[in-house]
Amino acid sequence: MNVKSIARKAILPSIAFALALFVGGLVIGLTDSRVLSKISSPISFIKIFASTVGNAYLALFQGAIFDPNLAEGHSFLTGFYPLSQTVVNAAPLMLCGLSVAIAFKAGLFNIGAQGQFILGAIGASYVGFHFKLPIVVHILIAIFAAIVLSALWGGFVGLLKAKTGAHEVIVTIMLNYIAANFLLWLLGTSAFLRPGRLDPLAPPIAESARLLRLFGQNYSVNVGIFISVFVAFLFWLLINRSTWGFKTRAVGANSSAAKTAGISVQKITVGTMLIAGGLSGLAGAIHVLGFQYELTADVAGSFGFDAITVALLGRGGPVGVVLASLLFAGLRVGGSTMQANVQVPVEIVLVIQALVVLFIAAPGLITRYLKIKNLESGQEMASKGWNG
Amino acid sequence: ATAAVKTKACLALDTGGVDDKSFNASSWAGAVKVKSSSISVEYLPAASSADFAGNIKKFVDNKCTIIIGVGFAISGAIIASAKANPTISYAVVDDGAYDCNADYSVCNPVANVKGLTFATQEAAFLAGYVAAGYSKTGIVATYGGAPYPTVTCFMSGYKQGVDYYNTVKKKSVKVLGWDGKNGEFIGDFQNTTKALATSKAFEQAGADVIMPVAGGLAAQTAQNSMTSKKSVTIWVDTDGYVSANQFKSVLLTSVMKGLGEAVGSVITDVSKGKFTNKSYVGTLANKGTKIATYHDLAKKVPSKIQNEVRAIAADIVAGKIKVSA
Amino acid sequence: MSLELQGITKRFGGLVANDAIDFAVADGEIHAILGENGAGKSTLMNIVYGLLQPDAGTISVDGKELTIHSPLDSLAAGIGMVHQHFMLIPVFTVAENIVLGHEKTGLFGKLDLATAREEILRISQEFNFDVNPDAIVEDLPVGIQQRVEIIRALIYDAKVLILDEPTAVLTPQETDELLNNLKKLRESGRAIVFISHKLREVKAIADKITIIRRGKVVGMASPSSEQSELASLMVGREVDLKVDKEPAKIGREVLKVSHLTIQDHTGRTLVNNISFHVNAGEVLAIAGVQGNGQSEVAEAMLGLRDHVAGSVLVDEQEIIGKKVVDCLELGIAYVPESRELDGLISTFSIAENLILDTHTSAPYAKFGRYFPDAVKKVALERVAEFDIRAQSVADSASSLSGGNKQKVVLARELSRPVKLVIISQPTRGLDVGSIEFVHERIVTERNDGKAVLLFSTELDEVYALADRIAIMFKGEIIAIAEPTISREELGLFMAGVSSQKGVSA
Amino acid sequence: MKNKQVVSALAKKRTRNLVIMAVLNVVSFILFAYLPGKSQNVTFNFVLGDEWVIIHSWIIGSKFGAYCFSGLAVVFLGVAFLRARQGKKLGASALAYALSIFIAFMCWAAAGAAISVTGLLQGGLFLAIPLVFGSLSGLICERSGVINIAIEGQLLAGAFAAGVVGSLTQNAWAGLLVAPLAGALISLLLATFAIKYAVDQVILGFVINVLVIGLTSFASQRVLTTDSATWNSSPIFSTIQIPVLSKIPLIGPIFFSQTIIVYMLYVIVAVIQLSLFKSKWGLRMRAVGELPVAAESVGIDVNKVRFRNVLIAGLVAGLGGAFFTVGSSGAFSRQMTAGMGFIALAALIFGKWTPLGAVAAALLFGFADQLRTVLSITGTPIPSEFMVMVPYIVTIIAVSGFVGKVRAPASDGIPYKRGGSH
Ligand SMILES: Nc1ncnc2c1ncn2[C@@H]1O[C@H](COP(=O)(O)OP(=O)(O)OP(=O)(O)O)[C@@H](O)[C@H]1O
Ligand SMILES: Nc1ncnc2c1ncn2[C@@H]1O[C@H](COP(=O)(O)OP(=O)(O)OP(=O)(O)O)[C@@H](O)[C@H]1O
Ligand SMILES: [Mg+2]
Ligand SMILES: [Mg+2]
Repeated sequence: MNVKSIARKAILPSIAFALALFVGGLVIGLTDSRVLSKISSPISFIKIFASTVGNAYLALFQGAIFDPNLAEGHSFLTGFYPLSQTVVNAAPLMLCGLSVAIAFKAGLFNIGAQGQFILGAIGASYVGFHFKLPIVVHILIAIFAAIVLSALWGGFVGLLKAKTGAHEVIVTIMLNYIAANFLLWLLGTSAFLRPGRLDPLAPPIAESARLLRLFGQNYSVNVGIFISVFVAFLFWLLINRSTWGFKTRAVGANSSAAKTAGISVQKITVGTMLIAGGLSGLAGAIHVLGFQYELTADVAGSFGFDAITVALLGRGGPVGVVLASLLFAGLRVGGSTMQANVQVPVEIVLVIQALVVLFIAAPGLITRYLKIKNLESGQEMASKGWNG
Repeated sequence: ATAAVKTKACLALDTGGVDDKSFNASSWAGAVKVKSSSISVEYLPAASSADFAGNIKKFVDNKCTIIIGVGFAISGAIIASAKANPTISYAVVDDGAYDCNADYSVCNPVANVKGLTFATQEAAFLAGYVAAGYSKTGIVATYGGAPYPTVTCFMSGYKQGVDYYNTVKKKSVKVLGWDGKNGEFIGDFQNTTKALATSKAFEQAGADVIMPVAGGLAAQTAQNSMTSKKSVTIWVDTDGYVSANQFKSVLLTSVMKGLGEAVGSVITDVSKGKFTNKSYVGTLANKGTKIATYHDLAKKVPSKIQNEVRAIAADIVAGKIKVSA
Repeated sequence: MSLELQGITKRFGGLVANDAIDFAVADGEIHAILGENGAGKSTLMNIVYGLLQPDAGTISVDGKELTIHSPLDSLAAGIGMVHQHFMLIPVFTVAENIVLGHEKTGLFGKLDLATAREEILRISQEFNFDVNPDAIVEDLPVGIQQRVEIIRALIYDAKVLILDEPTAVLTPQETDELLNNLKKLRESGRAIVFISHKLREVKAIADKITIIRRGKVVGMASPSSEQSELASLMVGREVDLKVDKEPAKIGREVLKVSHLTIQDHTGRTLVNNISFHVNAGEVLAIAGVQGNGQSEVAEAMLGLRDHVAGSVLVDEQEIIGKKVVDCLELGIAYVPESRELDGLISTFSIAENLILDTHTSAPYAKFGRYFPDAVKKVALERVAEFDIRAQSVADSASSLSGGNKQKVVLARELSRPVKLVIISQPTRGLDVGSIEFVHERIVTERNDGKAVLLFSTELDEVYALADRIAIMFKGEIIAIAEPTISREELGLFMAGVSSQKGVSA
Repeated sequence: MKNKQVVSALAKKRTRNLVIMAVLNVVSFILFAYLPGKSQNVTFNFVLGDEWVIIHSWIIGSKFGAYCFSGLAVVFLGVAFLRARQGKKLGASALAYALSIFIAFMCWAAAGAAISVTGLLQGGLFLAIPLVFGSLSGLICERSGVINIAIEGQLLAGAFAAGVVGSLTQNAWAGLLVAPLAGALISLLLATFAIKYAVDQVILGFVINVLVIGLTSFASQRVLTTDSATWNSSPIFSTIQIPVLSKIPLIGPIFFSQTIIVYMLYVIVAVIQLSLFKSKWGLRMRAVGELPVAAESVGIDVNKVRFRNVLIAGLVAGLGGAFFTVGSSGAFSRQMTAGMGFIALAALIFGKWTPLGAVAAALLFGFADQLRTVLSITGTPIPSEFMVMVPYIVTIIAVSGFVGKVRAPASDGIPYKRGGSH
C-alpha cells in the first residue's frame, strides 16, 4: 500500500476529525456559564466563546503532545513528556484496535476487547508478581499466559457463534461485565491480595517481568509500543499474505460463497475470535508489564471501548489503526489535562470520538455538504445483522 | 516575622471524579476549606488508574509542596514518586502508605509520605448499636457499592455493633446484607435502579434501618425511605443532615469519616512546616471518625440507647471494646 | 384502455438498459415483448409500473400523458403487474399480501381482511385458481404464488396487465392454463403486456410482438412469423440452439446416490428417499419446476447441507458427513445455482475469485503463505482461455456482467482435475452468446469422460444437453426418462402425474 | 448400504433439552434435597400491604420441600418426555418442570429464611420496566428493518431530559413529557444515518451510544453537579393505588400499585401487541421489515415508513428513560442506565422479535436480577461478585439459541435503495 493511497485514505478521516472538533467546540462553549452570560452582546459573546474553546483545545494539546511549561528551565525535549504519555497509552489501544479490526475482517463485531484485555491483564500480572524468573523469560511467560487466557475468553464467543448462532455483539457485551466482576472477585482472593492488605490491589509486578523503558525512569515509554507496531505489521501479513487471511476475508465478505468454496466458516469464526482475544490480551499484558505494574479493579480503563472507535476510524487496516490509536490516546491523555486546567470534563473526548466515527461512516454526509469528490467510502467494515 | 511560605497543595484524585459524593469529593472539600492567601489548592482527576503516575508527575513538575493521593489505589504511584522526590511532602488518603519489600515481609513508612486512614468501623459500631436499638422489626440492613475494604469496614463495624447490642440485651436483632465476610453489593456506584430495588427488597425482608455504603447511591435508599415510610437510613462519610438535607426526615444518623479535616490538617501542617510522615489513623478517640447527632429523629431514639452509645464510645476509645475492620 | 410509451430511456451507470423505446398496447389486445436476458424488458416494465424512474420518455394511458413517480400512480392509472420476481411477503397470508398498500380499517384501526377474502374467493372461482386466502405465501408452490399476484392485479381491477416472464416458473401444463386465462382476460377487454424470451409461447398467445435487444426496439413481428426469424431478430444473428454432441461414451459409474433424504432444520422433509446414478461420459439432467428439491439435492452433493440421510458415493467413496473441502478434493466441480450469492465474492478481485477453492494449493500458497502474484499470473491465463470480458483481473467481480460472472465460476471449477461436474441453472440470466459458450463447455466435459449432473428448470436446456432426464416433483424423483420423451409427457411428470409409461424410477 | 434416519435439528434440540432437564433434576435431588445437613424451615410470604384476603405465609421444611418439588419435577419431566416421543412441543410441561425445580432450589437457597414472594415479583417487575420499554423500542425498529443497538442511548437520553426538565420545572409531568422527545431525537440520528446514509446499523448504534454517554456525562459534570438543586433534583411520581385492583392478593401489590409510567407501559404493550398483527401500521411495519421491495411495489414508501417507525421507537425508549429519573430516583447520574439497553436488546432476541415474547424475556431478566438481590441479602454461600453476574449469564444462555433458532425479520439491518435491483 503506497504513500499516495494512504494519503487518499487519510482525507476523509482528517475532515471528519476537524468536523468533530468543531462540534465538540460548540458543546464546550455553549455549556460554559461565562460564555452564556455574554449571550446578549454578540461581539463579546464570540470573543469569550472563542477563547473558552481555544483554551480548552490548547490544554488538550498541551496534555497530549507538548507542554512549554515543562520545557522551561529544562531542555526543550522535556516539554514532550505529554507525548510520551500519549505513546504509552497508544500501545495497548493499538493492539485492542487490531483485535476489533481483525474481527471485522471476518465480518464479526468484537465489542469484547474490554473483557479480553482484563483477562490478559490478569494472566500477565499473576505470572508477573507470583513467580521468580530470570528477566526476558519472565516477560515472555507472562505475555504467553495473558495471550492464552484472553484467547480462550475470546474464542468462547466464536465457539458460541459457530455452534449456536449466538450473536457476538450481545455475547461480548455480557462477557465484558462478567470479566469485570470476575476481576473484582479475584482481587479479593488470597492469591491476589497483598500480604497483610485487603484492598483490591494485586502485588506489584516483579522487576524481572517489567518491560524495558526507553528514555529512563522519568518517561514510561517502553518497548510495548514497538511490540504493538510490529504486531500491526504481522496483522497486515496475516490478512494479505497468508491463506488464513484469505479465508478470513472471504468469510467476512460473503460467508455462503466461502462455504461453497470449501472454507469452514465455523473454523474461521472461532479462530478469528481466538486471535482477536489474544490481541486484546496482549494489550492487557503490555499495559500491566510496561506501565501500570499492578493489577487494579479498573486496570482496563476504557481501552477496550475506545478500541472500537479506533478500529472504525482506522478503517480496519493496520496503518489506520496505528494512527487512530495514537490520535485517541492523545485525546484521552490530553483530556484529563484539559479537565484539570480549564475544568472541561474529559467526557468531551467521548463525544469527539463518536462524532469522528459517525462522519467517517457516512461519507455521503461529507461529500454532500462539503462538495468533496472521490472520497474513499467509509464502509470497508460492515458487521452482520442478526441473521448473518 | 517573615512572610508565610507559599504552600501549594495538590490532590491526585481517584477515578470517580471530584463530584463522586464520596471520598474524592470530601477530600477536595477539606482542601478547599484551608485555602488561604498563603495556601493554594488544585486537583487532577483520573479517568482510570493509568492516569495516576502521570498526574503525580504533573504535580511534581508544577512544584507542588504537598501532593495528596486520594484512594488506596494511588498509593503505589505516590510512594514511587515520593522516593524519587525526597524534598516534596506526600500524603495518601485511605492507605497507610507503607513501602514493602518483594514478599511483604518488611514494610516501612516512607520518609516523606503520610498515610491517612480511618477506623470507620468504630463509628459504624455505634451506628449498628443505635440501629439495633431503634429497630422495631428486629431486622436491620446494610449494603455496599463494591467490596472494597474502605466500604466493608463500615459494614463490618455496623454488624459488630448489632451483635454487641444482642449480647448485652439478650436480643436477636438480625443484620441483612453483611454476614462478616460476604454481603450485598450493587456491583458499581452508578446503578440507581438496582440500589432502589435493593432497598425495597430489604424493607420487604423486614428491615427498618438501612445503611448504604455506596457513595451517591445512598440517595436512592433515603429516597425510598421517604416514599415508603417503612424504614430509616443511616448516611455515611458526611453528616447527611447537612450534605443531603432533603432527606433529613429519614436520616437516623450518619457515620462520619473525617477525610476533609484530615486532608486539611496535613496541608496546614505543611504550610506551618510541621509535616511529619507519622501516619494518621482517624478514630473515635481523635474524632477522625464519629457518628452525627440524631437531629430530627432524636426523639425516636430512646434516650437510654443514646446514653449507652456514649458509654460504648468511651469504652471503644478506652480500648475496652475492640472493633475489627 | 390503452397504454403508450414513447422514447423511454434508462441508464444504469454506463449501461443503457432502455434506449428510446416506443411501445403501445390497446385494450383487448395481448402485446408480447420478446427479448433475451438482459435486453431490458423488466427495466422497461418497472418504469411503467413506477418502480424505476426513466431518464427520458413519456408514458400515456388512454392518450393522457401521466407522470408515474411510484406504483401508487400506476395502480391509480389502472396498471397492474405480475413481477418476474414475485412481490409477495413470504410470511404474510395471501389476504394480507393482497390488502397490503390498500388496507381498509375498521373499529380502532383494526385491519379488515374479510372483504379481501371474499374478493379472493370470487376471483379464484372465476378462473378456477383455488387459492386459500389464509394460506401463508411461503408455503405455497410458485405456481399458486403467481396466481396470487394475478388476483391482486385483478382485484385492483387493472385495465392494463403486465406479466414479466410469467411462465419461467410453470410446468408446460400450468403454462397452457395461464395462457388460456390470459385469453379470458383479453376477452374482458383488458390490455395485456406479455414478456418472455420463449418463442413458442409468444407465438401461441400474442396479437403483436415487439422485439428488443440490448435495450433497443429492433422490430415488430406478427405471431405467424417463423421461430427462427424471431430468434435471429432477438439475438441479432442466426442462431440454432441445437448443441451438436456425439453419442455418449458411457463409462464407469461415478456418482451413486441411494435413498437420499434431506430435511430442513425444522424437520420438514425436502427430499424424500431418492436414488439415481451418473456414469462417466454422460449428462444426467434433473428437470422439474423450481422449488421441488433440486437445489437441496445439489447442495447435498457437496456436503453443504445438514440433516441428510442415505448415501452418496463418488467412486465408491461416501461423501455424506464429509466436509465440503474434502468433497472438492474428491474431484467434484460445483457450479452453484446462484453465482451472485454462492459462486462469487463480489468484493473480491476477479483473480481471487478464480482461486476461491484452490487458494491453499501451489502455486498460490506454500506453508500457509499466500502469493498474490502467482494468483494474478494464473488468472490472466484463465481469462484468456474462457474469454472473460473484463478490464483487469484486479477489478472486483461485481463489475462483471452476468455472463462473465458465470464464466469466472466455470473457469474456476473446470480448471481443477475433476471426475464429477455438478452444475445448477448454468445459463440463468445469460444472453444467447453466453448460453452457447456454457453449453459447449458442458458437452466438452462430458466428452472428456466426466460425469455431469445438470440441474435445470429450462426444458430447452435439458433437451439440448441431457443423455438421461430425471424429473423431480415434491422432493421425489418420479421418473427417469430418455431425452426422446415428449414435452407433454415430461410436463405431466413435472406436474407430478407419474401414472403413465416412461421409465419410472 | 447404510440408511440412517435423519434427525432434524428440532428433534436433536428436544432430546438435548430433555437430557439437560434430567441432569438438572438429579442435581436438584442431590444438591437441594440430599446434601443439606439439617432441615430448616423456609417461609414464603405472599402479603405486602393491606390486600383483601390475607394469604397465610407458607412454611415448609427445606429438605422436605426440596424432595417434594424435585419429585414433582420428575413427573413433569416424564410428561415432557412423552410429548417429545409424539414429536409435540414440550411447552407447558417444560414450564411446569422448570417451576418445580425452581421451588426446590428456593427451598435450598432460602433455608431458614423468609422470602417475600410478592416482594420478589414486585421487585422483578420494577427492574424489568426499563427493559420492557427498551425491548419494545428495539422491536418497532427491527420489525421495520432497522437494527437498534442504540437502545441504551435512547434510555439514557430520556432519563437525562426527564431529570433536567423535571428539576428545572419542579414538575415530574414536564419531565415525562420531554423524555420521549429526547429518545426520538436519538432515533432521528439513528434513522438519518441508517436510512439516508445507509451506515452499517450495528456500528452506528454502538457509536450513538458512545455519543449519548459522552454528552450526558459531560453535561452532568459541567452543569448538573455545579448546582444540583436547580438542575438535578426532580420531583418523582408517587405510586398510584388502583382502587379495587390493588387490593387483589398477590396480583394487586405487584401490578396495581405502581407509578403512572408503569401503567403507561401496560397500555403500550397492549397497543403494540395488537397493532403489530392486526393493524395497518403493523402490517406495513412487518412488510418493510421482511421484503421492502414488495412493499414498494404496492405503493408504500419504504424508507418513509421505516423513518417514522424508528422515531416512534425512540419515543417509547425515551419514555422508558424517564423511569430512571422522574420515575424512581429523581436525580440523573452518569451512565445510570448501566447497560440495561443491551439487556433489553437481548430480551428482544430472546423473545423472538414478538412483543409478548420480549416482555416475557424482560420480566425474566428482571426477575433473575431481583432474585439475586433477595438471595444475597438473606445470605447465600455464593460470593456477591458472582451473584452480580447472574443476569449477564442468563442473557448469554438466552441468546445461545436455547429457545430454538430465532429468525430476525428478513430485511433487518439491510438499507433499502429505491429501484435497486433485487
Ligand atoms: N438496478 C440495476 N442497476 C444496474 N443495472 C441493472 C439494474 N437492473 C437491471 N440492470 C441491467 O440492465 C439490463 C436490463 O436488465 P433487465 O432486467 O431489464 O433485463 P431483462 O430483459 O428483464 O432480462 P431477464 O430476461 O433476465 O429478465 C441488464 O444488463 C441488467 O443487468
Ligand atoms: N444489478 C446490477 N448492478 C450494477 N450493475 C449492473 C447490474 N447488472 C448489470 N450491471 C452492469 O451492466 C452491464 C451489463 O450487465 P448484464 O448482466 O446485462 O450483461 P449482459 O448484457 O447480460 O451480458 P452477459 O451476456 O455477459 O450477461 C455489466 O457491465 C454490469 O456491470
Ligand atoms: Mg426481466
Ligand atoms: Mg445478462
